[in-house]
Parts: sequence; C-alpha cells; structure tokens
Amino acid sequence: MDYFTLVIAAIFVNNIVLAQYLGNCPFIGTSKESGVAIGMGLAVVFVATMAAAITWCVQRFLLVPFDLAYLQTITFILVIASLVQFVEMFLKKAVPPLYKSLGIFLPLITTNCAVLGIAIICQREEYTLLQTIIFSIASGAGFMLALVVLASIRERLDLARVPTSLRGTPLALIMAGLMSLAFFAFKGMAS
Amino acid sequence: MREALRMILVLSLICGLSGLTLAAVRQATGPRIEEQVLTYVQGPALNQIFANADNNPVLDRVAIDLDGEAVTVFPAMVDGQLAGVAIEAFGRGYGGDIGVMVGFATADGSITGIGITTLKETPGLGSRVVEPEFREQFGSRPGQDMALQSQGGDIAAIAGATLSSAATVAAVNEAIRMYSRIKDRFPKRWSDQDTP
Amino acid sequence: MNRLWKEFSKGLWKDLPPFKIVLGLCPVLAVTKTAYNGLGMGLAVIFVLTLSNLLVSLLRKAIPAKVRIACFIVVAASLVVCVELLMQAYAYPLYLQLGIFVPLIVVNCIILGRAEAFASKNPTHLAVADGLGMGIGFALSLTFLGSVREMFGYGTWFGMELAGDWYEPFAFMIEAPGAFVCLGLVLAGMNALTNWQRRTRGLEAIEGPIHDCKTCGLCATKPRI
Amino acid sequence: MIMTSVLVLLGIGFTAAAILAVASKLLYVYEDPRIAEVESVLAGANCGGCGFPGCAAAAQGVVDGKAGATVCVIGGDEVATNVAAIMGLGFSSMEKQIAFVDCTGGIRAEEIYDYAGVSDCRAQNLLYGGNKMCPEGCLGHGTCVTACQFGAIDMGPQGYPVVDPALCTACGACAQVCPRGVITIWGMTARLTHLNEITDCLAPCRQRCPGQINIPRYIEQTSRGDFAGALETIRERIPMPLTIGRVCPYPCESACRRTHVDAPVGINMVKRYVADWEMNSGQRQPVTCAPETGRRVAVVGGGPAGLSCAFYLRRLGHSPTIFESMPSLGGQLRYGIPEYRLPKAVLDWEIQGILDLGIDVVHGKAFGTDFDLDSLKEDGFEAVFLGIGAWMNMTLRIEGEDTKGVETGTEFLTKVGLNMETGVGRKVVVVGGGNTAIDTARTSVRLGADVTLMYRRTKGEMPANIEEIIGAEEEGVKYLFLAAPTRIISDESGHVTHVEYIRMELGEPDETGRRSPIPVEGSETIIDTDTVYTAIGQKPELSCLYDEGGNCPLEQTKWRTLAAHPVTLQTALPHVFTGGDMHTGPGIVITALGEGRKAARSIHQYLTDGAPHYSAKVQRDLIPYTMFTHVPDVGYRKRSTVPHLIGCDQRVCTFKEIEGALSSEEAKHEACRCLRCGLTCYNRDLPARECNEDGCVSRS
Repeated sequence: MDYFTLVIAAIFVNNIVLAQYLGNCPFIGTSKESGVAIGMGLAVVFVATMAAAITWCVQRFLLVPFDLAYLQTITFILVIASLVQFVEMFLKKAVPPLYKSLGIFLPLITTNCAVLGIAIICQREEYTLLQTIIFSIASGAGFMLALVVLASIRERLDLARVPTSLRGTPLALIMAGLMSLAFFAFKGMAS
Repeated sequence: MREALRMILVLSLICGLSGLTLAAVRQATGPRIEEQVLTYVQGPALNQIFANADNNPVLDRVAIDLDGEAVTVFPAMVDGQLAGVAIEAFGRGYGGDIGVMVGFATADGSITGIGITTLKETPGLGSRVVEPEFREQFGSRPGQDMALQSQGGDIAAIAGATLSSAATVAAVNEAIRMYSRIKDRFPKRWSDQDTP
Repeated sequence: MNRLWKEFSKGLWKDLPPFKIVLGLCPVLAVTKTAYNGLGMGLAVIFVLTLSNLLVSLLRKAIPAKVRIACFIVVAASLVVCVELLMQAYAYPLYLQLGIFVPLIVVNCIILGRAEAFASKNPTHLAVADGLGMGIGFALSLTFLGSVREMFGYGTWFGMELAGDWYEPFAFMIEAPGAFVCLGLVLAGMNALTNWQRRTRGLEAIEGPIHDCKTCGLCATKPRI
Repeated sequence: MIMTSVLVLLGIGFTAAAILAVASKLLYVYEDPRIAEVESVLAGANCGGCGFPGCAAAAQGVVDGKAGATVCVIGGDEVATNVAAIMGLGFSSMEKQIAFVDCTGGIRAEEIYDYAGVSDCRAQNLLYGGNKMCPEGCLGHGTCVTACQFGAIDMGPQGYPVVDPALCTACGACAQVCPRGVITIWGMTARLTHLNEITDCLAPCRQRCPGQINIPRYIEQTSRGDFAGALETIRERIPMPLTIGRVCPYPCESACRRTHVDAPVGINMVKRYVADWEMNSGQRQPVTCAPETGRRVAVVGGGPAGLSCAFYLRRLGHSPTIFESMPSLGGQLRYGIPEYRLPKAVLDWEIQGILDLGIDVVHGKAFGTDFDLDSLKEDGFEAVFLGIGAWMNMTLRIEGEDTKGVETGTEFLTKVGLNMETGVGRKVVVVGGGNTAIDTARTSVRLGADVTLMYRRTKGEMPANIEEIIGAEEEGVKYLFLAAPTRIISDESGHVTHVEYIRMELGEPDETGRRSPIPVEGSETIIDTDTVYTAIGQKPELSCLYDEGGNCPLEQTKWRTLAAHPVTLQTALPHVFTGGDMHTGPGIVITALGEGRKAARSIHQYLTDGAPHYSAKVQRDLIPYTMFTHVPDVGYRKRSTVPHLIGCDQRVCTFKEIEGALSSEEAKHEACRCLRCGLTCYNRDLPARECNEDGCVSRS
C-alpha cells in the first residue's frame, strides 16, 4: 500500500468523521464558526499525530511483548489524556502565541474519539510507524476538512430561512449527512 | 512537592487497581472468550468443510503437541466415528496473514475442503479467495502439495490477486505438512469413542 | 428520595441524551444500524456510566485536581475494558458488530461529562441515580434510533421481518449519511415537540430549544496545572 | 498475567503522573497570583459583558492593565471595590465607554427594499446589501437589540437603535453583530479626538461645519427635549455654545438640504437655545474629564482657539496653562466683537465654565517678551499651543494713512472693549466689507456718529453676514459700494478732514470666482469725515517668534501665517502646535474653536503616542456626491425667526444685545424641521409629522 493511497483514503474515502463516525461531538459542537473550526482542526491534527506515534510505541514495546493487548484501550486513553495535558503545558511555556490560538481546544481533544479512534485503527491495520504517522496526519486533515466545510456552511445557514425546529443542531446534522453523501462518491477510489 | 507526590501516588494507585481488576476479569473470562472467538471465527469455516458433521468441532477441539508447539485440531464425527479433522494454517498475503482452515478425511488423508477464517486482502480482488469458485478447487483431492498454474500446478489463481491465491495455497500446503506429521496420533486419540 | 428521583428522571426526558443534550454522538451515529446494536451499546453505556459515576463519586475527595481528568479516564477506561471483555465472552457477535466503538465508549463525552459535571461534585447515591438515568435515557434513545434506521434500512425490527418482499430496503438509512440525516430529523422533531408543548402552555415558541454541547461542562473546564 | 497487568498499568500510570508532575514544575509558567485573586472576586458568570472571553480572561486583563477595577459589568460596585483592593487601583481608572449609534436611517433603509427574510441585519446585509447608496446605513432589524445582553439597546420610534448609556457596558456585542458598522464602542477620549472621516455618516451640515459638530444629533436631541444631551454633543466638538450660538455666521446652514425645499434649518438658533437654556437654568451641565495625567501643556493666547485647546486638553486629562497678554480672556471675542452681539456677561459665564474644569491662567505675560518656547520648556511644559491670533492690521497703502483720526477698526473695537476713550468723531468713514467693518460701523453708530461704509465691491460680494449688513443698514449706516479710498486729506493740525475715493467697476471673475474691482479713471470724489476706520484685514503678528538674532525655528506661509500641518496642526517643532487665526489668518470663531480641538487632539497623541496621527480618510472638503440639490418628498415648513430684543430706534444708542433666543416651542419646531440627513439619505417625511414629547415622529 503506497503512501499516496493511504493519504487519499484517510482524507476522502474513509473520512474519519463522515465515513467512520468518529469525532462527531466536536464536529457538531465546534462547527459554528469557521475560525474556531480551523483552530480545532489544527489541534486535532497535531495531537492525533503525536498520540498515534506514542501509542504505536506503547503497543509495540509494551503491550505486545507482555501479551497485554486487552489493555490497549486503557493505556491508549491514559497516554492521550496525559499527552494533551503535557502539550498544553508545553505550549503555554514554549510557544505562547500558539497556545493562545490552539490552547482552548486542547482540553476538548481528550474526549475527541477521533484521536483515540485513529490510534486504534492504526493498530488494527498493523501499520508501521511511518504509516501510522502519515495516516494520522491525513485523518486529522480529513477531520479538519469536514469541520471547516461544515462550519462555512453553517455560517451561511444561520441566516437562511428554515423552519424553527430545524434551526441549529438538527440542520447541522442534516448538512453533515449531505456532506457524508457527497464523500460517498470517493468510495472505491482507494481502499 | 507534596502535591506532586500525591498526584503520582493517586494516579499510579488507580492505575494499579484497575490493572488488577482487569487482569482478574480477563482471567475469568479468558477461556470463554477463546471459545467464542473460535465459534465465530473458525466456526463458519468448519461448517463449510464438514457440512454433515454431527458434533461441534469447536467444542471437541484438541491441542496436539508438535515439536513443542500446540496445534489445534478440530475433529468431525459422523455416526460417532471420526470422519475428518481440520487444521488451521496461515499464509502471508497482501494485507497480512490469510487464515485457512483445511479439512482432511481421516479415511484416506484427502482434502475435503477449505474455509477462509481471517483475511485482510483488498476488497474485490484478494478477498475473492473466500468465493466458492476458488475454494472448491481444493476440495476432494489427495493430501499432497499443490501449486498455482503459473508455478506448474493446477490451481487457477484469482485474476489480479496472484499473491492472495499463492498465500492460500501456501497455507493449505502448510496444513498438509502438519497433518501428515500428526495424523498417526488420531486413531489413538479418537478410538471408537463418541467424545474425547 | 425526591432528589434521588429528580436526578434519575432528568436523564429520561428533560436532559435526555443525545436528543436533548447533544452528547455522545459517535456511538449514536455509528452503532444504530439495527435496534439490537443500539440496545447493546446502550446497555454497555448504562453499565459504564453508572459504575464510573459511582467510582468517581467515591474517589472524588482523594483525587488531586491536576490529574483529575486522567483519573476519571482511567476509571472509565477500566470499566470499558471490562465491558469489552464481558461482551467478547458472552455476546461475541455483538462485539463484532460494535467493533471499534466499544473501546470508544471511554471517550464518549457523556461518561467524562457526567463524571466531571456531576459525579465529582455530588454524593454517591445521587451520582448513581444520575448515571443510571442518563444511561437508560441513552440506551432508549439508541434503541429508538436503531429501530427507525433498521425499519427503513432493512425492513426489519430486532431481526424480525416487518414488511413483505415488496419492500425495497432504503439502504441510505443504514449508511453514514442516513445516520446524520436521521438524527437531524429526530432532533428537529424534538424541537417541534418542545415548541408545540410551549405553545399549548401559552408560551412563545423558541428557536432551537435543544441544548447545544454545553451540559457536559468539559468545554469550560481546563485542566489546571 | 495478573502481575504483569498490574505492573504495566502501574508503570504507565506512574510514568504519566510523574511526567505531568515534573512538567508542571519545569514548564511552570509564572502566573501573577493576583490573577487568581481577581478571578475569585469576579461575578463568575462568564457572561462576556466585559469584552473578555470569560472571567479568567478578564482577570488576566485587569492584571495586565488592559482593564480597570470596573471591568466586571454585572458585578456592580462591590466587585469593583474588591478588584480595586487587590490591584491597588483607583476605582474609576478606566474610562467609561458606551455604544454609540451614528445613523438615523432605520426606516429609510427599510423603504428601499421589500425585504421579506428573517429579521436580522446580517442576513439582509448578506442577501440584499441593504441601502444601495450608503454603505453604512442602519438596516433597522434590531439584531443589535437581541445581541445586547444587558437590555441597553432599544429600537427607537424612528426605527433605529437607541442606546441607554446607563445600562450599556460597552461589551461590544452590538458593534460585533452590526454588519454596517453603525454602532461603535466609543470612549470619551475617542469621541473627543475623532476627526470627521469620509466614511462617517456626515450630513452636509456636518461636512461644512469647521468645528465638526454632530449637528443632526444635537438637533435630534433637542427635538426630544434632551437639551443636556444636545449640549454634551456640542461640547464634544466646541467648548463655547453660548458664544457660537450668538456670533457664528453658520456656514452649516448654507449646506442644509432643506434649503432646496424652503429655507435651511435654523441650526444656530437651536444651538443658541440649548446654550441659553443651560445659562438661564443657572446650573452648569457636568463636563466629564479623563483622569489626570499630570502632563503640562502651555497654551499661548486666551482667544477662542486657545480656550478650545485648553478645554479639550483638560478633558483628555492633561493640565493646560493659558498665557494671556490681555487683562481678560476671550481674545477677539472680547475685544473684537461688540457688546450688542456678544454681551460680556455671557462671555464671562462661558469662559468661567471652561476654567472651572481646572485650567490655570497666567495673565499679562506676552509671548516673545516675557517668555518664549525655551523658557516654557524649562518650566516643564511638554508641549506648546500657539494661538495668538491675527491682530496686526493690513494697511491701505495710500497717502495720508498716518493722519490723526485714521485708526484701524480692531483698535477701535478693542478700546470699546476695554472701556477706553475712543476719540470717535461725528462723521465716520469705515473702509472694508467684512464683519469687523460692520462691527466698527455699528459700534460707531451707537457712539452717536454718522457712519458711511466704503467697500470696493457690491453688497453681494460683502464677506460679512447678511444679517449684520441688514442690521447696520437698519441702524442708519450708509453704504458706499464700488468705492476705494485713494488719499486721506488732513487739515493743518494733521487731523483728517476728507477722504478721496475712486469709483470702481467689477471686471471678469478671477480664479477665485470673485469679480475683481477695476478703478474707473477720473472718477475721484471727496467726502467729508473726521474719523476713518480701516477694516480691510488682519494678519498674525509673528515677530514675537523671532529671537534677538532674528532667527525663528518655525516657518511662515506666504500669507504671513504660521505654517503647520493642515490636519495635525503640528509646526516645524514637534512639540509646538498652532491653530486659529495665527494659522489660518483672520477667520470665523468656529474655525478657531475647531482648530483648538484639533490641536488638543494632536497634542494628546503627541504626549501619549509620541506623534500625532490621522487617517487617510480624513474629511476636508465637501463630499461632492452628497451635495445633491433635488430633495423630493419633503413638505414646506416655515423657518423660525430670531426675535429682536430691542427696536431699531433704541439700537443706535445702546449696546444691549439685539438678537434673542427662540422659545422652547420654536426651538423644537426648528429642530423638527431637520431632515435627519445622513451621507446621502434624509427623512422623506411629509408635513403631517408633528413634534411631541418624544421628539419628531416622522410617521404616525
């Protein structure tokens, strides 16, 4: 499997939100403004990549040798939660401007199942470390793409005349459905 | 400093406790999980091979020692007699190992059929090894090594999935080798008994 | 007792997740292809949510603030792994269906959200009532959504044939787009219902009565280091 | 297996906790402990009303000095006191800012489109663009009203938002949702230092006013009976409404769009009414000043420009000191404008109000002799405003000009102002056509003289106000148009007896558009006189700027005025600013007042930012496309007239004030004649509208 296919598949064909149903809470929750969406998207790309790389090492050097694969979930989430907190502290200290723009999204990522999902998918697919990193960047980018597109649509929809009951979250979900339908067209382009 | 220590202590303790709990649960459920996995992963393949068996090959499975490694053998009984056994073997495919369950007739050591247990091949190409057209080529033939047509044998490879086909063949050959080394022990193991 | 009932019942209608508080969407969308899957996931969530609320509430005084989130997550994750193991042992086909989403229960915002927003601040019995209520509400919602999607998508309900051969299954409903649209329409229905109720009570209809992602409190919570 | 599980998880948990613990020590970012303290006393509602994203950010802002103790808008005084205690801050160290609606176009914008979408300004703006002509207009859907968490905005009866300053917390939510930028959050400093920009909603009168007063706003406030508010609006731009209400030649009225319907709105009458209302009430309206900065500024010259500069410097928090060489403040207002136009009592009352803000005055010190720029610097003045006016008279450059009995008009008026013996005769000839000439003539009439006013062009070309020209005629001043003096004839004692003049005729218009007079050869005539007053123009006396060596660090223009940047009024010396007649040459009072404010603004920016600055969009000339003359759909309404306090017969012998103020009803009537113009819009209302308690409702 070449890396190009891996990237295309992760962004479009198996889009983490629209095809895999992962990371939906932040997808709906932070897609009200495109500025916020971009911030959240970048934070996810960053954390997901780091988390996938670290969890890959944990799995490879700790869980497999000791035959503890069933502890995957708990170790991964612990790693992610600590990582998020660590990254937050690190950014605050080392790169305050970045912290100001991404910092507020970091705590939200702990509960973003896309991050844990990406780490677990990498294990299920038995990717190499390089593949893991590429896959997680691409998946994060796919998340960001979907998020920004939905946010842009919602900004316009806010102004449209729609039945009262549909305003807000319901319409956002329906829009997400239509986007997901559009992404269906990528099926078969790469596996 | 005290706070940091407390932080470390509490988190480590909680982790340790959860490890203990989980290990215990794991221990308790382990055998049952194994059986479930066999029933739902190997079971369907066995049913394809021994359509007429009147026992449950999964429940009656036996681990046989072969050069220090345990080989799981699934016996099939017909009318209380051991009619055949199945052995799972793996071949390296395009997307990972392909698990193949190979069934042998105990009477003459011929292959009764094969079933695919696990595979991660490309959908539409390599994954077509599960299709009957491909699988049935292996049925009812003597238990000796075989090869793809391209390598001088008589197994028709799936178009565009030579690697997956070859992996299947390799797995079958592996199973044949294992079978030939342990087949002598079967009569002893299932001598006229209904159940082991 | 009153209080207990209140905390329990709010999860059943007033704060019904995920329809009233839009939380835990991933399992809602992913596993509700059939009513059976929905119910299975719901039961898993009830188990995890109730016990995690219980444990968090018990441990709430011992946990230092800085590793609070990590501790909550370890508790939740342990329970999830338990569920995973039990499901493998006793409901393996369900486990195969729910696949990756069982481990993901741990990042279901409902679990961490209730731990953070409720269990870590309330006594044990209330926390359990809250978790049980929310869990049951969640399970019912999932079953409902699964039923709707299964009926349209397969023409069956819990595997039982509902329609004759003439029924052409509406495959859209069981794919990802259908999940989004279906949930969107259900939420719109909830809004319409709320507004209808408000109108019958002589109140003015309001736009989008459904809470957005607010209730879990995580958004506002920053781990303090 | 149990053992490994426990150990692995224990290990991971321990590692995670240890890394976090170490990281929290190593990566510890020092946070001012006061941030936490401040946050703990804030209301904790995270309402965002303070303009910060939540209470934590607000606390950070307070500690960073971006906000004052009153940051929490819902916490009230108690929270403010607590915050002040933690921070050691003064209670009111932050300037109160409020939302400010600068558009009155709600109903008008709606008329342009048949818009049926959601009632949301942003939606309409996005989908239809709203008003075609004006990019700034209010759309009137009230999105700002819903955006305001504090209920401070209401849709007023005219269909545009009205802000309640008491409830407004300047959170900026309204400004954020307004797609047209109609609402701005302004602090007093920003309002005082704002220069008109071409993107502002400038009605023609506002473009024309040299003082940049927000005329439509104070007229609207007057129409609602909010006289105090109107005064506050006026005082944002000029400090002397009483004076301007009396002496201004109101250029604004010449730009008024109502001129094209019937007659211009009596803008100045309205201003005078509200100014008189304050004076007659006996109670001065409060004038807010920013907290003291302690920066000292020297204001040289206590005329209108200097008074205005000092007033705004004081309001911006600085400490100005006025240096005045004459015994009293007021400059030309006191020594050039006669009593019957601007009673000294009124002027004194007004100047006292300005000085009461805390402005020091040094009397009897002349610039150039008693002190200079260097000595001011030594005395600790960080900036200097030069506003010594234009007191030097132009000469006729004719034979016999130094004859006894020939004097300049300003000298004469100054003597009258100082109650000195003037030496005025029985037959007076005044040369000139400006307001000074008329003032001289009318003053002479009051001193019992028979006055002839000689002007080299015709009545239509006279620069003086038309009311003044008519008033003088009514009082018996004889006009001699198209005549220029050529020679002054004196008797043996050296006293003037006759003036010889030559008749002129008007030639072709020159580049300025004025027809220049051409002497008619051989038409010399002689008239009797015993006193000649010349009032043909003045220029600044700049000799005071030169040191003994004849050097001056400042530059002059070719009109012999002090050169300065046209917008910032900064001279060649960065800390020296100028304004008023010294900069423009003889001009009208409102120009001097306006320049005083501009200079104060520049000085403020010089003191706080290091240099004055201004936007490239600054409005200087009239904006041509807004000067349309076709004003349909407006009904005829009679313009009010200013009552005359005394009859013509009495006027010639008394200096009592002639013009009176409107009555309250007349003022409201006049205010209601205003079309509430914007840049290109105006109220297309019909005579049916009426004045009532709530002001002028344009549609019933």
